[in-house]
Amino acid sequence: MKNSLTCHFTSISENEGLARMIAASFIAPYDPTVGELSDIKTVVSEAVTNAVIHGYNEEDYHEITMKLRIENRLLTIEIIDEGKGMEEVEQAMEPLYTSRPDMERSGMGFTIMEHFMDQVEVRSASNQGTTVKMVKQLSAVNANCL
Amino acid sequence: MKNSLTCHFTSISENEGLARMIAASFIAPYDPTVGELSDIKTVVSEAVTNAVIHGYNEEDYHEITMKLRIENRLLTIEIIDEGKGMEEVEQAMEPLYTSRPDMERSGMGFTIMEHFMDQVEVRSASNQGTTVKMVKQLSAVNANCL
Amino acid sequence: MACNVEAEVKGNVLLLRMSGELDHHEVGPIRKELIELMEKESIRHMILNLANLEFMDSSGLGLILGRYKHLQKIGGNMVLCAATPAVKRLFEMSGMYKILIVELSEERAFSRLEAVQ
Amino acid sequence: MACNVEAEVKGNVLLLRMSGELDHHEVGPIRKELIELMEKESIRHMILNLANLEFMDSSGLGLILGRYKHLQKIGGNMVLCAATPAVKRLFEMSGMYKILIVELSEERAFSRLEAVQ
Ligand SMILES: Nc1ncnc2c1ncn2[C@@H]1O[C@H](COP(=O)(O)OP(=O)(O)O)[C@@H](O)[C@H]1O
Ligand SMILES: Nc1ncnc2c1ncn2[C@@H]1O[C@H](COP(=O)(O)OP(=O)(O)O)[C@@H](O)[C@H]1O
Repeated sequence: MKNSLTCHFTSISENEGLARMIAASFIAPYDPTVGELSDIKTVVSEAVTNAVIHGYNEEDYHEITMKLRIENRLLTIEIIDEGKGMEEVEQAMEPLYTSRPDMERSGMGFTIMEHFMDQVEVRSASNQGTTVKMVKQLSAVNANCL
Repeated sequence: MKNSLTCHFTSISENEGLARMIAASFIAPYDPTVGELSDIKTVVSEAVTNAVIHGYNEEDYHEITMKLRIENRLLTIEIIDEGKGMEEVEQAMEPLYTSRPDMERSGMGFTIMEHFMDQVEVRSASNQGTTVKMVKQLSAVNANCL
Repeated sequence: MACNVEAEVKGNVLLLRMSGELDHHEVGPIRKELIELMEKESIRHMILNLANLEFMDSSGLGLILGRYKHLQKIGGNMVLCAATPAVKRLFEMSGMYKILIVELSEERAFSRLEAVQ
Repeated sequence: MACNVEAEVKGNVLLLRMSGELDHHEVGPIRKELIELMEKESIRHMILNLANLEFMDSSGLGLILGRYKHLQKIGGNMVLCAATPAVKRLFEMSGMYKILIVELSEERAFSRLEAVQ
């Protein structure tokens, strides 16, 4: 079974939890492990939070897009904003780097995404928005044939 | 607080449950009653199932769109398919009418939507797809100020 | 969430305990198994315990109505012995609540069927 | 899901029991209340019981790291006394697990703080 879901939602912080729930519901039929479910919720939360805080400077009512795709238990997640983007993606992805220490950001968002997913790809440019694409192969299950 | 969410997903029957979960998660922050939550899940299930069965003849991998909007606790749900549509919307909405008695359909889908929602509007034409728009005012809560 | 069906055959009576969510996606395979089982076991009556059914929509109604019509044709009965308020409301809306026999427990449902036989 | 914080003040020690989901949306108001409470009660040490925290991401880490840095500046300590494996993993990944004091129960956390004072 393959499936895909694309969501567009407003950039309010309430939707960080909504995006987590949607991603969790999307993979639920594939019988993920508790750890996989928790990893997916965490990385979605990180990327959507970044869109809200960094992409859109916590301004409400911009649009965030989440694309979910699964085929042969290979899960692809894209979180897309059309916000202010980044000039130095490599620097941004370093552990503990944050441009907002004033907000007590931990600078661990990208590090967590890279730890929890098999692959993380960031496309971004100043004022061109940001796309974070993440891929993870869910572990095999024998109980069913999804 | 107002919010909006638009989802596009494939027309597989697995997504009937996914659409219900998404709608439930979308309204959860507004502290709906148990009855309201159950009503919303039911009408989403009815309309998405109709898109899968009637709109797309149970063919996989067409696209269904669900739009959710809430403002001042007024919830608007639109379920949209680009499938085969209906010629006689009025007849289709009659209790117990079904074009698929061979599938043991109960013909109660639209009746349930009209019972559970304040307003149901169907736009459809042969081979032009179908849009079901439903509106419901959620009951007031005093506990918070969403 | 999937729908779970527990089936128990006692003579020509089939007791079904359903839990989880009964929608169009679930109805397909359940219908097929039910029809097979009812034929194989020469079922004439059915008792539905829907106490743990968390969700049902009109696709579930269709499944139950379909079995009801079959039982009626062969002179059997259907007894509903437990349902949540939401599920009960759907039965009422469709007019089925009036035509089903309703009992408060599985035991009473069995006795009722013995009485009407 | 919201995040629930239960705060208990014992002398200059603040015990926090967090449950639910701690994300960026929840962190804002919690940070504000915490800073106020810690100032008002002249808090020097903190005990975190995260046994019932079902979800946390790096925004939660930031909140805790922020309080940790404050306590360190005034010569206080932070003790973590319970966390789910997922939450523990985030602490480890950020290097915080090594710098926090870790104890198995609230009681032991309190005794430990008495010992280090
Ligand atoms: N969607 C985005 N738009 C613009 N900048 C971003 C975005 N996501 C991340 N960044 C930049 O990358 C930095 C590091 O991100 P991250 O590792 O998640 O840490 P944190 O969110 O704690 O700052 C951010 O501080 C920000 O400068
Ligand atoms: N999305 C749709 N596309 C095409 N036809 C539809 C759609 N939704 C409903 N219909 C038509 O309306 C009829 C009544 O729908 P409904 O009341 O939900 O009952 P049921 O699904 O049990 O047939 C259907 O049998 C079908 O002919």
